[in-house]
Amino acid sequence: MTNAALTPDPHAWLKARGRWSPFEIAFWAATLLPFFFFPSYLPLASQIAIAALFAISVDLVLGYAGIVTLGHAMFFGIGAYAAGIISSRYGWTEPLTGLLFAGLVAGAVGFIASFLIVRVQHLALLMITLGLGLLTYELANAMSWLTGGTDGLMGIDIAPIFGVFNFDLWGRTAYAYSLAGLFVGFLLSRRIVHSSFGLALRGVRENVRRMPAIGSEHRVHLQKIYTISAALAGIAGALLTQTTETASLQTLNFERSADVVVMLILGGTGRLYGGILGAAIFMIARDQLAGINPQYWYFWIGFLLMLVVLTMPKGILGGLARLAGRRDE
Amino acid sequence: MFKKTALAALGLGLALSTSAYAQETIKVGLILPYSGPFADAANQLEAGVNLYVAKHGDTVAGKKIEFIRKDTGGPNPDVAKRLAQELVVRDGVDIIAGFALTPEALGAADVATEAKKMMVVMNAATSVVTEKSPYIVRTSVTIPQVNYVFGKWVAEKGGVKQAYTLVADYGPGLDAEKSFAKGFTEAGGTIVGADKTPVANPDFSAFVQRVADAKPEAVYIFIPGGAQPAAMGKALADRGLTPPNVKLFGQGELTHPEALESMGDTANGIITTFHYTLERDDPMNKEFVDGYHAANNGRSPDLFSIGGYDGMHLIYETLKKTNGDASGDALVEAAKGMAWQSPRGPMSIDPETRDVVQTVYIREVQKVGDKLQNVIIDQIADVKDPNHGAAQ
Amino acid sequence: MISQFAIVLFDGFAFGMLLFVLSVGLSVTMGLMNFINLAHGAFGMLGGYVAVTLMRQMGMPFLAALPCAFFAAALLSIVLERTLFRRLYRAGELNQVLFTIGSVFVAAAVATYVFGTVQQVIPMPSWLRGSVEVLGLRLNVYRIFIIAVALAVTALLVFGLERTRLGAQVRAAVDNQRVAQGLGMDVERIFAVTFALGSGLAGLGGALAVEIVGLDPSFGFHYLVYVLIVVAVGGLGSVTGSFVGAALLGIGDVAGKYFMPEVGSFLIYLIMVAILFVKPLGLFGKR
Amino acid sequence: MTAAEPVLATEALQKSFGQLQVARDVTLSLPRGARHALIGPNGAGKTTLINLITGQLTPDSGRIVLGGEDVTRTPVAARVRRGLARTFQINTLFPDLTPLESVTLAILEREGAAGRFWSNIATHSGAIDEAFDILTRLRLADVATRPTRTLPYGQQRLLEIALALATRPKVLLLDEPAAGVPKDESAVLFNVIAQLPDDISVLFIEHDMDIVFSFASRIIVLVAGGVLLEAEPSVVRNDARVREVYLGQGTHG
Repeated sequence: MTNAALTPDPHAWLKARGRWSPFEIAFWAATLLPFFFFPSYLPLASQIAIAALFAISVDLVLGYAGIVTLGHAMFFGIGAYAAGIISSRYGWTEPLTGLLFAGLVAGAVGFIASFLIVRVQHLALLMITLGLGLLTYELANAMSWLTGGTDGLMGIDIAPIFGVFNFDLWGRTAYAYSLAGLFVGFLLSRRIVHSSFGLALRGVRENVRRMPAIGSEHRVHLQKIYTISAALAGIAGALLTQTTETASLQTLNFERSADVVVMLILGGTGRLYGGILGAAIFMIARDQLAGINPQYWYFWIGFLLMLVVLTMPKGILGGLARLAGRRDE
Repeated sequence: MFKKTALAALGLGLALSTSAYAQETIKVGLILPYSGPFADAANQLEAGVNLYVAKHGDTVAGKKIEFIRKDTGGPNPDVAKRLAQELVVRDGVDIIAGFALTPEALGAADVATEAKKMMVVMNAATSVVTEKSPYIVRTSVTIPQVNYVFGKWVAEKGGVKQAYTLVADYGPGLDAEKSFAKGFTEAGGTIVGADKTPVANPDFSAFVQRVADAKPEAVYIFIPGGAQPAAMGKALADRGLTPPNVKLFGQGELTHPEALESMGDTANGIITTFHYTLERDDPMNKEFVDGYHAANNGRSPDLFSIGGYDGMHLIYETLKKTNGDASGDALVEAAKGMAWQSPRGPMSIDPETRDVVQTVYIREVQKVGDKLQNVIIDQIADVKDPNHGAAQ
Repeated sequence: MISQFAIVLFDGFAFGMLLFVLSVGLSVTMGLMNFINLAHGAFGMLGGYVAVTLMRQMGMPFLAALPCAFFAAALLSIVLERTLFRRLYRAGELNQVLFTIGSVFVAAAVATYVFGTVQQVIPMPSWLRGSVEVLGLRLNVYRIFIIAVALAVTALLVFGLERTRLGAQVRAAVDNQRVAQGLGMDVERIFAVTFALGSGLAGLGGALAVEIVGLDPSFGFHYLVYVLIVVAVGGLGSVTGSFVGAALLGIGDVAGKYFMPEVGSFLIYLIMVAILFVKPLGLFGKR
Repeated sequence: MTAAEPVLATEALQKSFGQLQVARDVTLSLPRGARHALIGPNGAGKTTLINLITGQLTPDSGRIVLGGEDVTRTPVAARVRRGLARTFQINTLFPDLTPLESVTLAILEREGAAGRFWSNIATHSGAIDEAFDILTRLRLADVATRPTRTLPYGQQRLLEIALALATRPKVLLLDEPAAGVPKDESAVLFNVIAQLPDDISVLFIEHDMDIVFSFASRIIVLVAGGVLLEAEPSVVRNDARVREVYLGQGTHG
């Protein structure tokens, strides 16, 4: 009955799914283009890379594990402040260790929050993530002795990377640093997505009721990915603090949480590249539209979002995949 | 013939080598929160800028002034920094200006220093702003500037012994509370209670009730402009906390025209401190206000408008003084000590701190005709920010 | 002390009732169609601008402007529901979030273009200004008015849901859409009507809110969070839930700030997280 | 545990939803290698009983003993890891995963390797081989790499069983494995079930009496939440009460 020609080789098939495609290699090569062709856009490119890393962190929980969150700026901001505070209050200016520290702090808070998060679903989940985000914002505002309150944290000073590369006016170092951060974060996420743990997460997303019936402690999975995601978001926040030498309450606010979800859905969830593409499109569109008309640009952003939903319900990457006739994965 | 060509060539070479001198336009980058919750501040500030340009032409010292506008979306220092970088490296601006909010100014300060560009702060009112870069000049106001002397005035001339303070819980509010309390207590007054309201506060009734419970002789209030003053005024009126039952003091935002209209007669008698008074009787101010009304559908100028207007004045006058040299060092040098008559009254730039020095007006809400307005009852000339001196 | 406490309760309750009128429509429509409409607050903004414009430009009295705000929001919502929103009922919650956030952006830009960024002032009639003395308490007349309107809205909604044919259909559809469809009900039509009613109420709430919280183009975003809290804490599809949720939020907010001003601003979020953790469906949610 | 000891036993299980009693005093035991059928009219509480045994529902009173250990309060997933697997009457699969991925996932969960995020899925070659082996046995090898939602319904029912088998169960509870499958296809499905290893104990719910009588070694008749009769097929076939229940209810098949 089994036809050898039709029967797939399971090992080869699974291996192929984790293999780097030429598109991916071309994509990452293309991220170097701004250095040569758009040198005056490097500060923007740097902030796009940071937003993209943040979007990837949200994709891990939202796209791969099905946890819808409206409060992820909480971890972005905690990372931003952690990196800022060790520099401005404790004089620790070395950037790489600062990044790690911020990731650890955000991850620790994420781990604690995960006990709440994995026990609720749907609207309650949305509102609890939103509530925790707002709570953190108010807390940071109240703790102005530590955070600087609404004026923002002052006196952040970041040493040159490896003691050599100073953050310059053109944003060359900032972009190289943010891009490296994004790439490492992406590699880690890609590894997770193509691991057995990534498969388990997709299982949770696809059918949370079935998971216990195959013997899975799915809440442990969810806590683990939530913690990892929080740490990544924290590192994204720390990158923003270090590349701009600023940290403000705006890193924690609801708008940032909403924006990142918007970027992710815009690009397409559950694809890693969706977050990167969404962040790039959203921020470039905003920059260009705001350049044309600083007062009404958000009309066109709103228009774009509505248009994408009506024409490409699976996000831009989903739409592209469909156009290319590829199997929708 | 030959001589002429050589001269021309020489001139060209000179022009190329010092393009900053010879270029035909001067680019000014405006960094403001054009969108988001502070969009109104950006609009009013820009209207002030536009009015100045409309009145004085877009050419100064033989150079055409060109604006490039950038939106921060709110108090985002990271965005403000990026926009300042882009303005410098991509758009090649000569001057960066705007900055309605302190975090915006703090974010961009490093860029001004590194790029050696003059940075004109047209609003952001925290003392520390001008200390963040030697290229920053401020044309607006600082919160301690108007509130420290006001605290003294309330105790000395207002005859108040005890006051309760109620301020918005953010940088400017805390600054105001601190400087008012300092002036007030130094002049012999006592602060009997202090509360802070959340910045995004839809309902003041709980805080006002706390104030009412304390039955203070006087209340000092600082809240951001916009919707809050009217809401605060009404909450106070509900508790009977209106003059003459209790003396009400505050910074000028509390009694802006829209707020007065919404509060109605209960606002009568509120005393505020400010650097700009819409109704101040002065021909220059009248011309400014009339021009503003005409250009903005009858909307009145406010503190943002005057900050933008005087900011442009500073830019124009310094350019005249440097003969069109837009390098940051030259402009800042020219700005130091510059003094002029503004619609707000006499003002100058402190050569030491590059911060604004001006007259502080004490105003009382009174009924003039059938309209409530702020009437100047006292004024204190040449007030500097008290914090800069203290730091030295 | 007792009287001060009573005043705090009164003020909080009045604020809560304002939130109730703003949010009850969203609760019912979300319960009915699982449609996450983040643009709900934008209908409130529309109502506010309609009321302000009618009163200031055309001198219409406040009491006449309120129903106009209701109908304007209801009318626009019918148009949008028929042309746009209905395409999204089966689109998944993420797309609903994206689309409705997009429409709030558009609404805010249009409002900025038409009305500018300035804070709008509503000229209150003199009989709604000031305060009256009731049982030894000085109560703000306008807040009494808001409570009265909210109670009237509640009474109408409860009566409508319990006693009318449409109400019975709505309740059946909230409980179980599939069964309702099986019984031959036109769920889409029921939803369109409910959606219009809910948006109209938001418009009414927006008009009522101007005097208390002001009105500018960011209204749609600003009150979204409060509206969502009321809906989630109260429970989807429950009028009673929204009423209790809104009252709790209003009173909790004001009382928290009165007794513990240092933590007042995040007390409500803490309470919300706690309630939803214990009761994920909200206080009165059924599913 | 001796051979005679049951692999799975329930003792006086009780469960009510408000006034409605859905399990009354259910005492059962399943010896090693059992092929028991659970029958009863609609609403008799068959699926509820399975939910109680697997832990989706918690009994009001009574005990559940699995392999000699009390698991009455043990969470679902932990019971699965102790060898108690089930299938669902309504497909409860992973629509966007392929059968290969689904079954591999179940195996990795069993091995405790599903939490490893640092190595590629392809490195778990033992699990992949085992998954493919299970799929081959259930005649799903050809479609192993197609998304589950694109499979024909009958193959999805087979995947339900494959997922349960991947947990290496000692006890397998099949909730109407052939529900909705045309009669000729359901025979294929039950042939697969018949070929299950002897050491697995099977309890299945089925409406088709022909299938029940040809596959079950023992039949449990459940009526209104209580056990009416537990006996050999021949006894059940001739029991007057059973006939009455079925004919009286007008239930066919």
